[in-house]
Amino acid sequence: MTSFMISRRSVMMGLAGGLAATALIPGIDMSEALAADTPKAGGTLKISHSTRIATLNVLNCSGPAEYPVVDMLYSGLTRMGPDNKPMADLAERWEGSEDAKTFTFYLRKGIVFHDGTPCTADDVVATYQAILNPDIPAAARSVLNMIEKIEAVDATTVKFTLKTPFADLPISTAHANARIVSKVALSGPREKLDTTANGTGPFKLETYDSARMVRLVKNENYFIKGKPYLDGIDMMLFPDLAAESANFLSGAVDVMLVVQQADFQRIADATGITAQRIPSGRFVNITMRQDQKPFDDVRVRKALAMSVDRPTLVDLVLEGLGRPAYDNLVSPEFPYAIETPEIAYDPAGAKKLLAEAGYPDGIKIKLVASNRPAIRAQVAIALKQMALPAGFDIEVETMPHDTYLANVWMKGQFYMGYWGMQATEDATFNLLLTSNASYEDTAWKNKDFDKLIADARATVDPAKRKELYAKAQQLQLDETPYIVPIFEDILTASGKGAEDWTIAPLSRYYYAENVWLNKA
Amino acid sequence: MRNFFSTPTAIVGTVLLAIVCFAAIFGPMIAPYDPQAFDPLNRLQGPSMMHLFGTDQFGRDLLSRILTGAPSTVAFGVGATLLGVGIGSIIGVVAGVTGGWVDSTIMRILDGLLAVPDLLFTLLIVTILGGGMEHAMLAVSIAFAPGMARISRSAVLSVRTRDYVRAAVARGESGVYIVTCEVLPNALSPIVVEATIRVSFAIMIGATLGFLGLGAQPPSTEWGLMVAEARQFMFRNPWCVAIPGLSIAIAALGFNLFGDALRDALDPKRSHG
Amino acid sequence: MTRAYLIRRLLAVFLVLAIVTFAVFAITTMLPGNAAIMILGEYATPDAVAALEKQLHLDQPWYTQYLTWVAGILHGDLGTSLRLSLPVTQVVGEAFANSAMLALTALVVVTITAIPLGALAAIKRGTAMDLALGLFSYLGTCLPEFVTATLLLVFFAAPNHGLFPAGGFVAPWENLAGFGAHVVLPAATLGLVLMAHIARQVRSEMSEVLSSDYIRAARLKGLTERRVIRRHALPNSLAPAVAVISLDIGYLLGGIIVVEEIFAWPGLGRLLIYALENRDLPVIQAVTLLLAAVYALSNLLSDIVIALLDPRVRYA
Amino acid sequence: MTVQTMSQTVTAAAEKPALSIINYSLSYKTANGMVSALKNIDLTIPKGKTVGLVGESGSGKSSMAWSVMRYLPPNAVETGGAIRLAGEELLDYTPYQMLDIRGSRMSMVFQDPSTSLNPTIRLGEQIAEVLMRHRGLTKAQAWVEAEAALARTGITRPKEMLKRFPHEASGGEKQRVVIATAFACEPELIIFDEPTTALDILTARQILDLFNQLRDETNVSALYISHDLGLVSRVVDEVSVLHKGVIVERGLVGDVFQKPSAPYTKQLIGAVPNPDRWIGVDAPAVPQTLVKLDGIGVHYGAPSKIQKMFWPDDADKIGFWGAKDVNFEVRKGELLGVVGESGSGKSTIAKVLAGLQDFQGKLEFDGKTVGSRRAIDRAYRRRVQIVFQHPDASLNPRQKIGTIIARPLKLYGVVPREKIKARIAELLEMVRLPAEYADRYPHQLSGGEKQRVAIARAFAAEPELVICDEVTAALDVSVQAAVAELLVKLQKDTGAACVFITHDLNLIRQLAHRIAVMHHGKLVDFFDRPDARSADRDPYTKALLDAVPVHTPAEA
Repeated sequence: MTSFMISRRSVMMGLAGGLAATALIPGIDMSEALAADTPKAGGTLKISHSTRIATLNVLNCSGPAEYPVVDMLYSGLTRMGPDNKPMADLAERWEGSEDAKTFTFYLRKGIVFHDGTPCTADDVVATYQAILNPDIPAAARSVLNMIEKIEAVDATTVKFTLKTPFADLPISTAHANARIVSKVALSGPREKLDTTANGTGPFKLETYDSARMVRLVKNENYFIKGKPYLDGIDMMLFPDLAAESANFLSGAVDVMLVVQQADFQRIADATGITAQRIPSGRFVNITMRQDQKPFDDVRVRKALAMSVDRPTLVDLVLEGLGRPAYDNLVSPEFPYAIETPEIAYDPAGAKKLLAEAGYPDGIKIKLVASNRPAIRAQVAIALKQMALPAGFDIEVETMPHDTYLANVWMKGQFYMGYWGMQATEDATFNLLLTSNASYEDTAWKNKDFDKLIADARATVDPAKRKELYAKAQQLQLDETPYIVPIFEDILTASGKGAEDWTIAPLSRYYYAENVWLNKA
Repeated sequence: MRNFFSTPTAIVGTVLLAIVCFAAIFGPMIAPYDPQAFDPLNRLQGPSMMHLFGTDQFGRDLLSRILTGAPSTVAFGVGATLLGVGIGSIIGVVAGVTGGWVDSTIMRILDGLLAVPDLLFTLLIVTILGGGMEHAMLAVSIAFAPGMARISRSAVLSVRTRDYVRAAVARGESGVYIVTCEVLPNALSPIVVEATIRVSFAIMIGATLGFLGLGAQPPSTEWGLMVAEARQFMFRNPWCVAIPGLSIAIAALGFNLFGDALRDALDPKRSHG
Repeated sequence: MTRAYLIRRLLAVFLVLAIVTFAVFAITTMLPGNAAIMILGEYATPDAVAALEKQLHLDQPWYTQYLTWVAGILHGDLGTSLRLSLPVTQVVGEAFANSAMLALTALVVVTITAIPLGALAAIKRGTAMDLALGLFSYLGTCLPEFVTATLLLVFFAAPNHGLFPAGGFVAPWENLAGFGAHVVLPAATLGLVLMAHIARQVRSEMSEVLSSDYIRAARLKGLTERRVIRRHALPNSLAPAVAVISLDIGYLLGGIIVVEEIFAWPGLGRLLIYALENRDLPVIQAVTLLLAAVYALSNLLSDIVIALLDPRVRYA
Repeated sequence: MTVQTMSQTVTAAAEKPALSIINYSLSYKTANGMVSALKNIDLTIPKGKTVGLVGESGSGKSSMAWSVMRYLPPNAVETGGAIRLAGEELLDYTPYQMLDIRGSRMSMVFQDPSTSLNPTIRLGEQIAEVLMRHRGLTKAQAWVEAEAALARTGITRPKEMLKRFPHEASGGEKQRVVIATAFACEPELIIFDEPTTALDILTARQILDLFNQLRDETNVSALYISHDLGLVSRVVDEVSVLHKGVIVERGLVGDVFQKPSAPYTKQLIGAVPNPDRWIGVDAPAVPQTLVKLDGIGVHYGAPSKIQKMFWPDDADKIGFWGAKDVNFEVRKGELLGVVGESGSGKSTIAKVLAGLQDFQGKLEFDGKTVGSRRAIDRAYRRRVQIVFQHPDASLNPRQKIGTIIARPLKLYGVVPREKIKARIAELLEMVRLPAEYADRYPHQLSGGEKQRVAIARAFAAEPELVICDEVTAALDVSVQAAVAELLVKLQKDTGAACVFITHDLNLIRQLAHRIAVMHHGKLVDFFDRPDARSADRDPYTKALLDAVPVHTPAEA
């Protein structure tokens, strides 16, 4: 194991001090930590990414490389900051009622879309109505479906009325797919949203070539004066990871949007490169269907939980670039996260537990993993090895992603899940664990848990919510509906002269307006 | 099939083939380590006394993985080819023997299928079937069938006009006898030769599918997959891509050389080296 | 080589393509999963998927889809990419142009090197150089592209001290030097296999010609070796070489799939893989059809060239 | 002139002979050691004379040609002797020097003009290049010269011919081009390597005449290599007989023919078919018709239904007639000869009779009428058997001789199963092959032996009609005779009728009772053997008869 301690330490040393800080105290704006001197304007930033930008449709885009682009092109009412708190975006301020059932957002004055037409409350209303319209594919609907009605009080004031109390609305409005589209665009043929963009973001669309490059140029009328610093951004596609890293290291590219764990060390050590680990709540989870044997028995789930050597897993599959998780979907970044007790790797204990559960000679079972991203299969394979002494005879079946989606996902008994960090505890639990969660795939269905989440949702007082969420998390830890072995850091890197580049722990927010090129 | 071992082609081919087959049969037994066992302390090592071929990203012993991967790789190549040859030559022989509109229809359709590049064809089918080793094998064999049909057909046709077949016809032999006793035995050798050479292609296509994530899947030790998995570590330890890559080449080379030697031995007129 | 012959051949090509269209369509409609799920991914909400399916007309029966598709082709309209929501003609068109640049570069380089090499090997039969070529050609034919490509990357595109970019594409009209730098490795990968194969074929053809009666006759006329080779032997071994090359184009079209994927070359091959992963049926169909068409036509072309090279065929 | 006097001319060396080979020996390195090809050859060609070199395949006559041309394969080893061209020792010349001698001072005419001309180069250039190479002419001059050279070979429109490609010229024309090329630089010596073997009878005759004519015009010295003593006798002054690499006899043609001294020569001459020496069976006393061909026609590449449908008028233009209304009958027990040049349709008739070819018209066999190929039943097929030209192609290489011969026995149930083995032995014995051959594979047998097996297979069915399609064409002279005699013997024993198809008029006149002559798919003549020379023969028949050399050696 030692070799990993070393490698990990050297990573720390290899990085700017500020980064080490972020690794410990989350929530500090990277730009301050890393700023070398006062920003210069001008220059074009080249960003490499390995997945296609297949669509620019802000309402339902989902690609890892599509999020940064829509973040640059569009603005929402609110936006999540590096500290995981909602910050002002189009709305300079907002206020919610005591019962958390009505919210009012006040837009900045004189915002204009890229085509120069003003962006008013009507556009906001139109956008939210589109999101809520079941005939329109919209990814943000699940976090906004509590909205009952939305109206434009005046040109710059929007009022939301909710069916149920929901204190986190300003966070939901920051959802990456809830950014404001012009009323005109929405009334027109919606396909146009896929290939064109008329937003209010810091950058305008110049060319869209999904096969090679998406070129953005500075939005002179951006509502924050003096920003963005850059004249333009080129999003360059490198489907082959080796090719991407090689081009980045050669300096042909300024920013490598996503760095693979395998490459991180090498890239971090390269001169002039700033490699960043941003601790995040992104996690791998092992789905165990609980309406059938063997996982209907909590002891079996706990036994499996005890058969995972989490720190080693972090070293093996994340090259140490992550943190062991202990089956709590809520990572330490969340405001209401509880102190999660560690679960020691204890095959012997697990074996005993299995025996108690009525499996004295172990369990033979098939674990399915999609081949995308590779981490799913890697964790599965590692798990197979680690759980062997505990009496779990796991056969790993990796399958192409499409086959997985068609045949296993949401249906299978035992498979690998992989989720990005959600904006709130509420979003996280409503994504997976509550009985009516969007991707309820364990059949855990715990009424008490549902109630706790519902109550927390309606509660405004932070203290009360903290308590409720603590209970919910504890309940989750007792029951182990999922095994969550690791949290994966977000890894990105910027080359010489590319300053203030960072990504929010939530990902999906990139603050490209702050980035500047420090080139002579 | 006189003095088969006269050419270097034959000797080298046979030797390589012997090595590959040996690995395919005894590989798993003689593998020094469990091919799946992790060794977190020795990841991405170069060759050493402890790990002759070095280790991969999980510290798994490459030699052991290559050896345990051999059976599936060879089985894939041979299996896919046999299946393809089977399907293909049946179609081809039927077409060649019956002739007439049956023949021309079959040939038209084959032309159509042959116009689609092998790999592309295989990709399509394997995506339909949904990845995995068995499906990949089936896909390859289907992709092979048209080509084999062509070859076996022309083999049959070339034999059909020989005098000894004419003599049989003149004797009033039954069609079955003519096909089974006069035509097939003599049409066989080109088919066999082609099959042997195609095994090497099958192996390569199989590896390619594994590489593209459509063939074998982790934690399988299929060689193409090994290259794919190790690619992102290739700059840290070139061995973990080079070793499986070269293994594929050697296996393919073995069958290819052997096939060519076979052809030369069976058909001395053909002059090439 | 009459006009009638040409027309007959062209008709044959179209027949083939007709068969291909049906086969391709049949195959593609059999593909599991559907574009809607693939587009929205596993993080999409079910109602979003439903909505998208409606928007993409995935709910219609296959024959309606086929007929509309064929009708589209005849009007030169290949539909709209489900995933990229761009006209397929545009997407495929650009990709085709890029692939063509790569494939042609490889093909041209290979042709001008492989033919002389093969001929030389045949003339210097049994010498070390002949042996070397034989070895090389076997190795070339037995290294799958992805292995060759990976090894080339390790050796020539290693970070910091790499000679060539590890991937990507620069349009020649934007920056010719850049294009050159980017095309080297992928073209080399494709070239290695082709060169191996073509050189080998030329060699065997050439040595067959060299052992023919009329070459013997030419020598016994006291002609200089130079003339015997250049005027008598080469032309006769060229026609078969062309045939081989045209057949290898089929291989080449398969090869670009892998090579483009590895070297991030925005061509048909990568487009195809992307389309397959995303169940983008219109694109899959278009690409397959296009590749088949190119193959069929290149064969036709080669037949014509052969006819021009060989009088026996020309007047047949 | 006798052997002694010839050697005197060599020693006298009053004028240097065009070519003198002295005590020359040659062997080849092979997998199983050195194999001697030529042993102590002495051969002299005086200026302006033509010497024939006669031998069967494998006698080493071609090796002789290559030695003289200094064009030997790498595994050839010259073990002493001398080869002198006009006194100059060729063995001393470097390959480079030979380049200037080949084509200019000595040239060669090959057996098969269709393979010895480059298919992709116009005939004109192929002649001209020699002139440009050796006489330093410009392209223009060379082409003019070429035309003249071609004209000398009697080609009617040489200018056109020069512009053609080989495949656009007939065999005879091509051979003329080759000859023109050989004579182009007025060489001192020309080697003719079986120049007529690949040609049709009439064409061969013309080429021979041409050769004689050119020889008289140019007074060139020539070495004429052939397997056909009869043919050689018409062109050469002296002849040497080569057997297993040794010259067994030499002398003036007449002498060698009249009183051959060497036993091999005797045998060779005995084997040469002599039309006047009847060896066939006696004609059946009462002629009974066995088979009757009634308006038999075969239309190759006949138009398909669709073609008939759309272009009915030019349906007849499509394809060509392999045979058109052929009528004749075969009598029981007789031997009917069918003669014709290649493409005359004689083999087509064979295929029709053997039920291998769809035909129009009627076939009457032993009273029963057969309207089409499909109508031919197994009974007919048993009673009519065929033997093909190429023995190595007509035996299935993957079956043992025993199996091959047993097949008809089993198929037709000729003899009860348990007797088959014995019967095979008998049959082999009938064709003068040892019984143990039953366990051998075809490739272990010589050409003649294979043909015997094929014949045994045919007679195993105990047929009433045996069709022999050029059965002797692929065999050496001596073997040829033996096979012919075997056939006759079998006919005697079994009383089967035989349709003997051949291009060799001499041979057929030794065997056949009646002879049918075919030309361009038509039956042009049909006569009893004795009337071969009678005046009312068809002109084509006459031409054929005149074309074949007839020589009357003393009965050896």
